[in-house]
Order: sequence, then C-alpha cells, then structure tokens
Amino acid sequence: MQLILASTAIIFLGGLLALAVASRPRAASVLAAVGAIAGSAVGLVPALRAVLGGTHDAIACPWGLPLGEFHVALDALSGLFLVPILVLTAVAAVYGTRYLGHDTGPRVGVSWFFYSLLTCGMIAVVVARDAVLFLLAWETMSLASFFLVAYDDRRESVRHAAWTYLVATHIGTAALIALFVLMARQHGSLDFDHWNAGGMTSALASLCFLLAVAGFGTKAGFMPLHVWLPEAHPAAPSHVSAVMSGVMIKTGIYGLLRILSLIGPPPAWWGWLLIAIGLSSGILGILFALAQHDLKRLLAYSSVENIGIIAMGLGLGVLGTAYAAPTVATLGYAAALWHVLNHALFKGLLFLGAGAVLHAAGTTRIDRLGGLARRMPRTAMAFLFGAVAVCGLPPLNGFTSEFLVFIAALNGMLSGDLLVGATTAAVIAGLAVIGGLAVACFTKACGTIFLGEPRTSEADEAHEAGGTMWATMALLMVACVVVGVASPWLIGRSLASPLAVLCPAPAGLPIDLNVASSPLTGVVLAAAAFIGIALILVLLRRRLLAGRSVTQSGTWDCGYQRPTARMQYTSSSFAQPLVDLFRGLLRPRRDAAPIVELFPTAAHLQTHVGDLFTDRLIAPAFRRVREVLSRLRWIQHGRVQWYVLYIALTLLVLLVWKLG
Amino acid sequence: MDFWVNCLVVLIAMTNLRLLGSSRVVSCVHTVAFQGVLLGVLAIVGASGGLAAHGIVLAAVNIVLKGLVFPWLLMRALRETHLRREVEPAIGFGASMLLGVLLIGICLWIGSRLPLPVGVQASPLLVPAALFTLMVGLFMIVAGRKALTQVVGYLSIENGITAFGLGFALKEALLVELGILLDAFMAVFVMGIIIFHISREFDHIDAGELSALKD
Amino acid sequence: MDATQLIHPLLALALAPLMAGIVNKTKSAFAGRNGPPVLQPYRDLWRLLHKGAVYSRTTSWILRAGPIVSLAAVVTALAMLPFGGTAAPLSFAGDLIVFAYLFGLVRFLMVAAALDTGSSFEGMGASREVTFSALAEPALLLALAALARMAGSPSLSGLLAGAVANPAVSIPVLLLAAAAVGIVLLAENARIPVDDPNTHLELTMIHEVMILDTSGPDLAFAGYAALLKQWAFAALLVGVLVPWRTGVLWADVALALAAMAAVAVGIGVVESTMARLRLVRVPQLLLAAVACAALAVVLVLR
Amino acid sequence: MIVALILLPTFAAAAVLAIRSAAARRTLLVLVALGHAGLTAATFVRPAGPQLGGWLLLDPLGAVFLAILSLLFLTAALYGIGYLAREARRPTGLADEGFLATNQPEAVFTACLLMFLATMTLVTVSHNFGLLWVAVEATTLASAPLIYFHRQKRSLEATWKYLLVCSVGIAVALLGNFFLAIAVTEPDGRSIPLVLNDLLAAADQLDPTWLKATFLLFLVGYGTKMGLAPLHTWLPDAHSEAPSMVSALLSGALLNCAFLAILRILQVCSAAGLAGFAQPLLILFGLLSMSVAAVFIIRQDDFKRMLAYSSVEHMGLLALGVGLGGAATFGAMLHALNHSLTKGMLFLVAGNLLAAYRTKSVAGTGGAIRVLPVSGALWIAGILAICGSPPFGPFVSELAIIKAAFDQNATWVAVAVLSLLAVIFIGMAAAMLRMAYGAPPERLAAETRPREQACTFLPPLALAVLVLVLGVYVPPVVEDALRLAALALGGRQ
Repeated sequence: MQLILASTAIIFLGGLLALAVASRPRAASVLAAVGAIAGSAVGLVPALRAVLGGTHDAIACPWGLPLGEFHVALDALSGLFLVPILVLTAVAAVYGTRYLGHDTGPRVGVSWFFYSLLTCGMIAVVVARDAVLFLLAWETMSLASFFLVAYDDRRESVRHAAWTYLVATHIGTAALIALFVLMARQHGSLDFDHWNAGGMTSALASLCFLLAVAGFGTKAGFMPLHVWLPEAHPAAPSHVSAVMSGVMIKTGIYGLLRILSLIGPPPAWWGWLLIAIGLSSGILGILFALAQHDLKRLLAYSSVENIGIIAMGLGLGVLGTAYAAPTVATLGYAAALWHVLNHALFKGLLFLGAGAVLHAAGTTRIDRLGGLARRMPRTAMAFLFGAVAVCGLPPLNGFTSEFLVFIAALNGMLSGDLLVGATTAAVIAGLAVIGGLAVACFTKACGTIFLGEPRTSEADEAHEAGGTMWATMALLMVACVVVGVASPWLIGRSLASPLAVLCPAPAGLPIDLNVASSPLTGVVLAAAAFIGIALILVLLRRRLLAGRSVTQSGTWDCGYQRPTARMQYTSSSFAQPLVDLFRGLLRPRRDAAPIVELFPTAAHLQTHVGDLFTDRLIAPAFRRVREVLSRLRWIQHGRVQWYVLYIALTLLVLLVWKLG
Repeated sequence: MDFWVNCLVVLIAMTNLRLLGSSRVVSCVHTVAFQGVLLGVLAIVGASGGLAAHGIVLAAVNIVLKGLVFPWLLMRALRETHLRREVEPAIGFGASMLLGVLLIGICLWIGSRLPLPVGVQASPLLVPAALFTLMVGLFMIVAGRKALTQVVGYLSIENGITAFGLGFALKEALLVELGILLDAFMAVFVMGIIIFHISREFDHIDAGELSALKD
Repeated sequence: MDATQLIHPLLALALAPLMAGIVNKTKSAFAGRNGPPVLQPYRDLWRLLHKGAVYSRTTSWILRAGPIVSLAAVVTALAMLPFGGTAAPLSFAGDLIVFAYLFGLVRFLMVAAALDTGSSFEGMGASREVTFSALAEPALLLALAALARMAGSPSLSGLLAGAVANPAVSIPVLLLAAAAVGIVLLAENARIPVDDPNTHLELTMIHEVMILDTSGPDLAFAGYAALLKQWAFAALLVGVLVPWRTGVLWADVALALAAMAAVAVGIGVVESTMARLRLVRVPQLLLAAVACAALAVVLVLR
Repeated sequence: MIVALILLPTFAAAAVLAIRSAAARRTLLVLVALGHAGLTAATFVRPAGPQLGGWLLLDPLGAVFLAILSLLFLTAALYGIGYLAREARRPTGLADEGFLATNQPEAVFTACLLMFLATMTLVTVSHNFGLLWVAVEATTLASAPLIYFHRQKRSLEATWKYLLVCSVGIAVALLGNFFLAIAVTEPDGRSIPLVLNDLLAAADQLDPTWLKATFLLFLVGYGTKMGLAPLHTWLPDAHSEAPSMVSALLSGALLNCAFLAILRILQVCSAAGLAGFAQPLLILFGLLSMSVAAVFIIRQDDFKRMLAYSSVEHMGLLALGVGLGGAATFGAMLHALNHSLTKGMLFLVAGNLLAAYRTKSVAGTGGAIRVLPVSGALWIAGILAICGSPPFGPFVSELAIIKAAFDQNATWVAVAVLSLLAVIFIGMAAAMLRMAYGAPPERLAAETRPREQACTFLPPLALAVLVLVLGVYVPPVVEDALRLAALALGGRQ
C-alpha cells in the first residue's frame, strides 16, 4: 500500500517538476515521463501482488476534513484496474514526449502537470475506500482530463468539446453524490468498508444501482450518456486520448463493479438493464463509428462499442448471479474484466497509431489520407494489428474477451429458462452484428488510411513515426499478441482473486475459472494451428515463386491506365451501403451540388452523421430549458419602483400568510 | 391621555391619505414635515408617566429633524433640480384613494391578528396606523415618477415606524433611538446628494428612466 | 485423437474443387451445354500454382498476406467441423464462435488486400462483401446457437452429433436452421442470387472483383480458400440436414459425401433457375435468414 | 479590545481625510487592515468580555463572521494598493460606457472604505438589536459612496438603487425591532432589554405572535440586504458597477453581516421554540434564491453580474443550510467561510480582467490565460471552486449541506439543490471557457501587452490557496470555531 502512495507521489512530483520548468518544454516532457515510468514501476509491484496473490492491505487514518476519512485499500479488484492504468499511462507518457515535441510554450509543461494529475487521480479512484476521498479523486481525475482536452484551446471545436465533457462529468458526479449520500444514510458511514451488503431494502438498492449506472455510466460512456466521448477524445492530444479511452473511462466500470459488490444480491432486471445498455451501446456505437469521417471520432465511438461489450459481460454476470448460475456469472464477470484489460491495450495502440498519422500527415480526416502503408509501414502494421484486435478476430486478445462473452451467453442459452434464453440469444446476435460491423468499420479505416494511393499531398509526404513513438506502439502490439495467445493461463492466474472480491455480488457462488480457461485453450490450439499453417504457406509461396517472374505494374482497373488517387473508393463510399441500410438510426445529412450541365462544372458532395442523442435529445432539451429561463429574465427589468414593490408584496404575503 | 394619543394617530392616518391624494411634490414634502411634527407631539403625549427627559429629547429631535431639516433639504434639492412642480402620478387620484382604503383594510386586519400583549398600554389604532403609514410610503415609492418623490416616500415609511416606536413609548434606549434618527437623517442626506448627481448627469430625475442596468 | 478425425479435413482438401466442378457441371447441364469437365478446378489451381506473379505498384505486403491468411484460416476452421460421424480434430466449448470468426478474419484480410490495390472496383467489391457478411454473421451464429440449445452442447461436434431427440420440435428447428445456413452459404460463397461468380462485368461482382489484382500462387491460394470455404459451409449444412447416423463409419461418411454432392447439385440448380438479385435487395434476403434463425431460437427455447 | 476593533478604522477614516499624500493614505489603509486582523486574531487567543453592558459582545457566531470580514478586508486592502495606483494612472473607463470615468477623490474613497470596515465590525459584535440595526443601516450609508467610485451614469444608477432598495428593506427591519420590543414587554409593563443574551435567557416569556411577526419583518428587511430573492434586486447592479475590490467586500463581507442579523433573530426564535416556524421559511427563500440565480446565470454576458448572481445563489444556500438545521448548520457556517474567500478572490481577479480588457462582457473577454496567465488560471480555478468542484473548499461545505438534507429525509430539497447547482455550473462553465480560453482580441493579442504585476494577482492567489487548502484539510482551530458557531445556532455536531 505504501508503495502505491509512493508511486502516486513520484508521478505527482514529476508533474510538479514539469510545471516548474514549464518554460522549457523538452525538459518538462522528459521529467514528467520519467516520473510516470518510475511511478508505474513502483506501483506495479503491489498491484500485481494484489491481482495474483489476492492480497488486501489498507491504510486508514483520520483526516482533517469534515465528513472525510483518509482510507485507501488495495484489493485484487483495484489491482486489476491499477495494472492497465499504470502501464498505459507510462507508455503513453513516453509516446507523448515525442508527440508534443514540436509544441512550444508553457502549455506543454502545464499539460504534463495535468497528465500526472490525471494519473494520480485514476490511481486514487481505484484505491479510495471513503466516499469523500473517492469523490475528490474522481473530480480531480475529471478536471485534469478536462484541462488536457482543452489543450488546443484556440480551436472553437475543442472549447466546445471541453465544455461538453465538463458538463457531462459534472452531472455524472451529481448522481454519484446522491448515490454515496444515500448509501451513507443507509449504513451511517461514508466508509466503503461499513457498506456491508446487509440491510438495504430492495427499492433502495435498486435506486442506488440506477444512480450508479447513471453516474458511472456517464464516465464509462453508456449509450445515452456517451455524448461527451466522441467530442472529447478527438479534441485531446492523442496520447491523452489513448489514456482517456484506454483506462479513464474504465474507472466508470470499476465504480459500477465496486458498488455492485457493495449493495448485495442483485435482482435479475439489473442484468437485463445492463445487457440492454450493452446492446444499444455496442450496436449503435459501432454503427456511428462506421459512419464517421474522422479517425479519432471513429475510435471514440468504437470505445462506446467496447464499453457496450463490457456492459454485456457485466449484465450476464449479474444475470447469472440472480439466477444462481455460477458458470454464467463467472464467465460474464470474467469476460467484462478481461475485456477491460484488452481494450486498454488495443485501444491505446489504435489511438497512438492515430496520433502517429496525425503527426505525419497533419490530419485525421480519413478521406484526405491514403497509401500510408508504404510511407510509414511500421505504424501501418501496428495499426493493422490493433484493428484486427478491436474487431475481436482471432488470434489476438480482442477475440479472447469477446469469446468469453459469447460462451457466457451460450451457457446461459443452454441452461436458462425462456427469458434468459431470449436475453442470451439477443446477446449472441448482437455480438455477431457488432463483429460484422466492426470488420466493416476498421477495414474502412485501415484500407482508406494506409492502403491505396495517397489522396492529398500531405498524405504523400507523410513520414514514419519516430523511434520512441514506434517503440511504444510496438510494445502494445506485442502485448496484444501475447495476451491473446497466453490468455488461458493469464485468466486462470489473474482473474480468480478479483472475482473473489466481486463474490459478495455473486452471493458466494463457487468460482471455477476452468469454464473460461479450458475453452480458451482450444482457441489457442486453433490459433497455433492457424499460425503454423500460415507459416507453411509462406514457405510454400516462396518456393513456388522462386525463379519465376515477379513483375510490377499498375493496378488493373478495367482498361484505365494509371488510375489516379481521385478515382479510389473513399471511406464514405465504402461505408455507404451500410450507412444507407441503417439511415433510420444514423440520419446522414448530405450536402451535394449535383452535376447538372452537359459539361459539368465544379460539383461537390458532403455527408455528415451527427450523434443521434446529441442532436435529437440533448441539444433540444438544452434549447428548451434556455428558452424557458430566458422568458423569466424580465424579473430584473431595471425599474427600481418595481423592486420596491417586490419587497412590499413579499412583506404583505408573508404577513397575511403567516399571521392569518 | 389615551384620547390624545388616539387623536394623533388618526391625524397621522389622515396625513397619509393626503400624501396619497396630493399631486404636488411640495405639498407632499410639507405633509411629511407635518407628520414629523405630529410625531414629536406624540413622543411627548405618549411618554407615559409624565414628561420624562427621555420623551422631551426625542420630541425635540423629531420636530427639529423631520419638521425643519428634512423639508429644508428637500426644498433645496427641488430648487437645484429645477423640478417641475407637478408630479404626473403613475396612478390617478381615484385609484390611489381606492388603494389607500384597501391598504387601511389590510392594515386593520393585520392589526387585529396582532393582539397587543397585556402590559403594553397604548391606542389599539397604533398598529394599523403605523403599518398604514409604512404602506403609503411604499406606495409612494412604487408609484412615484421622480426620485424625489421616492425620498418623500422613504420619509413617510420612516415616520410610520417612528410613530410606532414613540406611540408605544417603548423603553428603547435613548442612544439607539438617536442612532436611528441619525441614520434616517444620513440616509436622506446621502439620497439628496445622489439625486443632485443624478440631475446633473441625466438632466432629469425620472426614476423610471433609471433602468439601464437590467438583464 | 485417433486417425478417423483426420478423415474429414483430408476429404475436404481433396474434394473441395470437385464440388465446384459438380456445381458447374449441373449449371451447364441446365444450360444445355456440356460445359467444362468436372475436374477443371483442379487444373486451374495447378496451372496458377506454377505461374509467376504480377503485382501492382500501389500494393504492399498486405496484398500478399491476404490469400495466405485466408487459406490458413479456412483450413483451421475445417478442423472444427465434424463430418458424417467422424469427430472433428479440434473441438471445444464455443468452437462454433471460433469457426465463424475465422471467416471474419478471412474477410478482414481479403478486404484489406482488395483495398490495397487502390482500385475503385475492388473497393466496390470489398464494400459489398463487408456489408453482406455483417448481416450473414448473426444469421449463422443464431442458427448455430439454436442447434446448440437443442443438442445441449456448446460445440460444433456436439451440436452436429445428430441426436434427434424430439422430432416434433427438432424437425422444424433443423429446417429453419438449415434454411438460414443455406442462405448464408450462398451469400458467403459468392453464389447467385447474391453474387454471380462468372459474370464478366466487374461492376456487378462481389468476390471475384476483390481478387482482380491477385495473380499466380496468390490467386491459387485465394481460389482454393474460396473452394474450401464453400465446402465448409456445405458440410455444415449437411451436418444440420442429415442428422441420422448408421453407426458404421464408412457408411456415414459415404452418406455425408452423397449429401455433399446433393448440396453441390442443389447449388447448381439454384444458380441456373434464379436470377441475381439487385444488390439493394440482398440485405432483405439475409434478413430473412436472420428471421429464420431467430424463429428457430424461439422454437427451441419454448 | 472590541471597542478598539471599531474605533481603529473610525479614527483612521478621519485621519485619511486629512492626509495629503496618496502613498501615505494607502499605507495607512493597509496598516489599519493589518491591525484589525491582528486584533481579530488576538480575540481568538484571548476572548474579550462583554462591553457597554453586554451590548458589545464577541460570541462564537460573531467571531466567525468577524474573522471572515477581517481576512477579506486585509486581502482587499493589499489589492487596493495596486488598484488605487492603477486607477490614479488611468481610470477604468468601460468600452460599453463610451467615456472615461472620472473617479471620486481617493481620500473620500479610502475613508468610506475604512468606515465600511468599522460599521461591519460593529455588526459582528453588537448584541443589542437596536444597535445591530443602526450598524447595518450604517454599512449601507458607508458603502454607497464606494459603489459610486467611478463617476458615471451606470454606477450612479446602481448606487441609487442600492440606497433606495436597501433603505426600504432596512426600514422594514426597524419596524421589526419595535415589534420585538413589544414582544418582550412583560405583563407588568416592564420589558426585557433587547440584548441577545437576555432575550435568550427569557425566551419563554416572549409573545409568540409578535415574535413571529418580528421574524417576518427581519427576514424581509435584512433579507433585502442579504440578497435573498425576490429581494435581491439591488445586488447585481451594485456588484457589477462597484469597483472590483468593493464588490469583493460587498459580496464576501456585507452579505454575511446581513445574514448574521437574520441568524440573531433566528437564535431568539429557536430559543422561544419557534424554530419550526422560522426554518421552513429560510429553506423556502433559499431555494427561491438559488432558482432565480440559476435563471440569470445561464447565458449571462456580464461576468461581474454573473458573480453577483452566484452570490445570490450562495446566500440562498446559506439560508437553506441554516433552515435545514442539524448538521447542515455546520455546513452553512463552513460554506459562509468558503464562499467569502472564493467570491472575494473571484471579484479581485475580475478586477484584473476588467482592467486588461476594458469590458465586462463575457463575449469580449477571450484568451485570458494568454493575456493574463496568472489571473486567467485563477479565474478558472475560482469558477470551478465556486461551482463546488473538488478539491476546493465549497465542495466540502455543499456536500455537508446536501448530505444533511438527505439524512433528514428532505430528499426533494437535496435533489432540487443538486439540480440547481448543476444548472448553475453549466452556465458558469460556459462563461469560464469562453473567457479563459480561446484567442484574445487583436488589441491584446500583440506581445506588447504589459506583464502582470504581482500586486494585482498575489492577494487573489493567496485566497485561492486558502480555498484549496480548505478543500482538502480544515485546520482544527477553524473547525472548532465553526462548530461553536453552529452550536450557538442550535445545530448539532
């Protein structure tokens, strides 16, 4: 535990030093990165010990804050979230030193300070065991990330994104305050340890659960509450986006799990709610991702999708708990936790890759790129691996966790009654749709950005990412492969203790992770077979082509010589059939100047897909409230006589009301 | 002696009606001054147990301040601001009278809801009368067009409250009452200054025009 | 694992081209031509394997990786299919998901390879490919899930083991599942009414247009992978449609092979009697498949 | 010692009028502030006994407000050095006003400032209701000229409204005094002196009906001064037109004084067993004020008005906290402290922004973190703090109030507070982003802009540090003082 505090201190110190030398950006970057690495190294030790060994140690001491008590603890669940936090923040920090290399001015140092603050906030969130401390950490995390989002504040869009994020997170926090205060009223203490599951009426428990879903879901990006995500992630610098999308939104999942472990045995409808949220987030998330024109926006929506998958896992876990089906519960929770880890890896990788593209070609607008695979091959490979992983395709890590959700659903299907069966069938179908759409979405991204011919001169002059950036991406790429291949063993070793912490929720169900790891062994065998065959084929191909003529030529384009880049299929045209198929949900807006004359002059076509909930729900609601409020503004009309009249009337009313 | 107190109280109430009715700033000022004098008398009469020094001092200060100083200040302000003598009331004579009657009704009702505790010997009319004066003052501020009218209204409020205090011959410490009077004096004084500035900056003292600050 | 488990993979590797040959023979018979010989696909593959290769300057290593990965993935997928009484070499809980997702991997790489050329036609084909398979995937998985529930086993070997417990329920479920799988078979293997494998207008193609720039051994690999994929889906269909077992190994295998031939003929018949659907109408067909599968699930849950 | 607290600024005020040199005047101002702070601190070390027969007494409740006042005045005075120097060089003429304002003579300004301090101190220490009234009215008169420091039409109008509305309100409170005097008259004609402790002692002999009426009149009268909606009308005008250091004092100290006056009568009411009558009214006015503030903060284009409305909001929160009673009382006391510090800091920073941009319009103020790096950062921090974001002080106090509301099953009050706070946050966050971030106007974008002087940002910075500290650690001495104050109000813990 002391080590955790030490690592937090180190990271924070690094941030402070960076702030101190803010006048010299390079030095600031290095200092902050060093702090991040050292702190993570220190923190990983206890975190891993907690995850693997299931140790639990705590520090509790009184604190000079009314209501507050300084109580931190590190159990397996905290550790499981702590590991990706520490790893990804360190990696992203290294990446950031290079990524912000060209920026000048003090804002670099300031941003590093907030980066460190964000890291410390996330660490504090997962170890806090006192409601006030938790809220402090939570808001520190949110505010730090807000300042990071506002890094490039000269752009209006960035400011709007920052505002959206700030408002969303604040509203979420309001829900959390209500939640914690209710729990405190129930148990007479703000200390998590006193929140034993006993003694909550089911109504109160459900209310708390709903508040938790609202509050934590806002951070995690559950579908109706996700609106800040596609705004904030593109606005932030890429290494920050990686951290936010990779680990920060997961703190929402952590909070939900923590609360689930505290409010006692769940009724089945919680599971259904979570699964419904998961399905909507997953399917809509990937659909909107498919329709985006900006790479980072696309990735942000895909984060919503992955959060949806995690929510499905949680829902299945809750459902299994409620129906006393240990296999389903174990598999569901395991899938959720495992996907948390995997998503951190590959989404981090993808955002870093997007950053490299932005760095190299100066834009993330997909249709202005192309052919980067031959200009930055290493980045291209890394991104391709990330894409395969995020699509949940074997043999990479993304598949393993989606696979767990699948077999959790299958088990539910095999065992459960009609309702459970229907739910799980919905999960299976939903996951299948998500898988198909994800392939469409990421082939579009990879294909348009890295393959084919460059569409603009910037893309043409793109350069390979520097050593540091590439190294961090390579690290994550290797991690994706290794975690994917080693998953059976890793899961068996690492998920047992966290699930045991969650066990209060699965009412003491027996946990046997074999139900997860033995099928995964089969998956790994298949993967091994696949890789073996592939290698054989590679050799075979080399033998066959040996000594035969291998010539280069232009792309065969049905008679056209030299197809120009303008003739390529764009990402929009690639996605058009699906977007058109789901236009009811996506509501694409197109602004086109069609070709009219015989000898066509300039024409253009532009399509845009706004967010369903922002455009149809949030924005109109805000507008309505604003109208109502502005209609009330006449109160302050500036005539002093009327002001005195207010006094007179108040006086009269009070006297008549209270004395009458 | 209660008889005299009652008479004074009724007189004060009548002056209020005059305030409501009158359409000239000057007469308003005079009426308020007259109220002040009445209050001084009330202080002497109301002082139960004969003429205590306490009562005399208060009476003197009242008569001097409210009967002489304030009118003088206000007239001076009138002269400086070249105010056209006529106020064009926002609420006409008839309406004002009706409202006055209504206010009297309300005040009487409130008075009836506030039974005097035993041990307080005073005219039962005093509560309504004081409240009425207060309300009339408020009414003048609300209805008045000129900043000056509002000062007069403020004075009338002040009078109503003082009437209350004096009429009950409350054993309030002399120091406090003097402080109160001093404050009232300062208030009027500062208001006068401000009005003077207003007339200089805006070339008028139409309170209605002073509405640049709003949302 | 015993030797019998290797029977099906070997048969598949050996006979997949033959199946295509039978399909073509049937079509030409319907067209009144005598058509190419049944063994023609073997010849084509052989010839391609001994050709050199021509690559577009635009392309990168991805174009070369595509065929290899797809062939490897399809072979791996085949290893999970039981066939006529012979158990699959690779069988574990949830292998049906791996089975489906391996084809997802194939799709990803083939589409990437197609986009690698930067040709608008191949982009077009790729776009259609992902569109249709995004709809085919749920149909396939739902159908398999229904079967799994019915057989009470979460693995392909189990759910194709062919225990017809309660005919009243299982027969309609089997038929619905078969319908779903059948449609998916047509869609996934570039068959009429979804795609026309031997049209000559690139604008109308889906699968063929994606490998326009693939040549030589790569083309052989891609083609062979396509044939094996067709075999795999056909075998799945057979497994669903022919649940009966004699218990005698060679008899079961022979029965299954006969069924495969029947499926091949069936495909041929469908292709010769139906016209290609307009591309905008294909999704409706696939949604019909999803509907069948969903209905099967409901029946089986009841 | 208490007398000294009052006389020191009074005499200084007289002296200031005599002094010629500006430098000497400013030094004196700071010296007085320091002395006042020192004396206040001394009272904490060695509590002072009652004086003038218990008319002047520093009880825990008063002590809290006195400390706040003294601290805030010290900061304002330090800020004032730089401010007055700047004003002497080039008076703040506003772009939206069109012409440069000529300021009042600095001597008068400083004198009034000191008198303001003296009168507010008197409010915090006076235990006789009549004296209390005199003091509160005196604060009005002392502060009116301060608001009219910039001699221009808008500030004149603001002054007029402030004077008229507050005087009327105060007059109502005066009537309340007489009602109280009647309420304390005993059957035998004798009457209890209007001294707080005597009243508390003899609370059971008071006439409840008249006491109720008294409370209503005090609530309306002092509520006007405190800025409870719908009596708050003078507040935005005065705060927006007054010089920023004065706004800081008005918002951070004056409103508290009026609040204290209400608390005094509340003490009497609860002692007389009328808490059940008084507290719901406070809750009502609290919610009303917060709602009205929310209405005007959304899309407010004048940032000083925005701060003023935020003061309305927080006064409402204070009233609500006291109205809830119990644990919420302590929360309210803590919040009074937090709000004063934060709001004072914000107004001082607003003064810097105003001096740099020459406009109070949010839209016209962009890129503050580039034009004034420190002030810009402070502005962001202050807005976040006043909106109740951790790790700043207001968060803790608001949480305490909300928690108490939940604990007392006043769930709907709590929910209303939470949602109103959220709405207000949305409005202020938008303004904060537009002002702090983005590109500055061309006029200021140039590198030629003068660097920030320490004297302009150090005082608010100090306050910001205090607020931050209070957000993570409340020193025991402070906590004890607040607890005692809450205890005096009959609040638990």
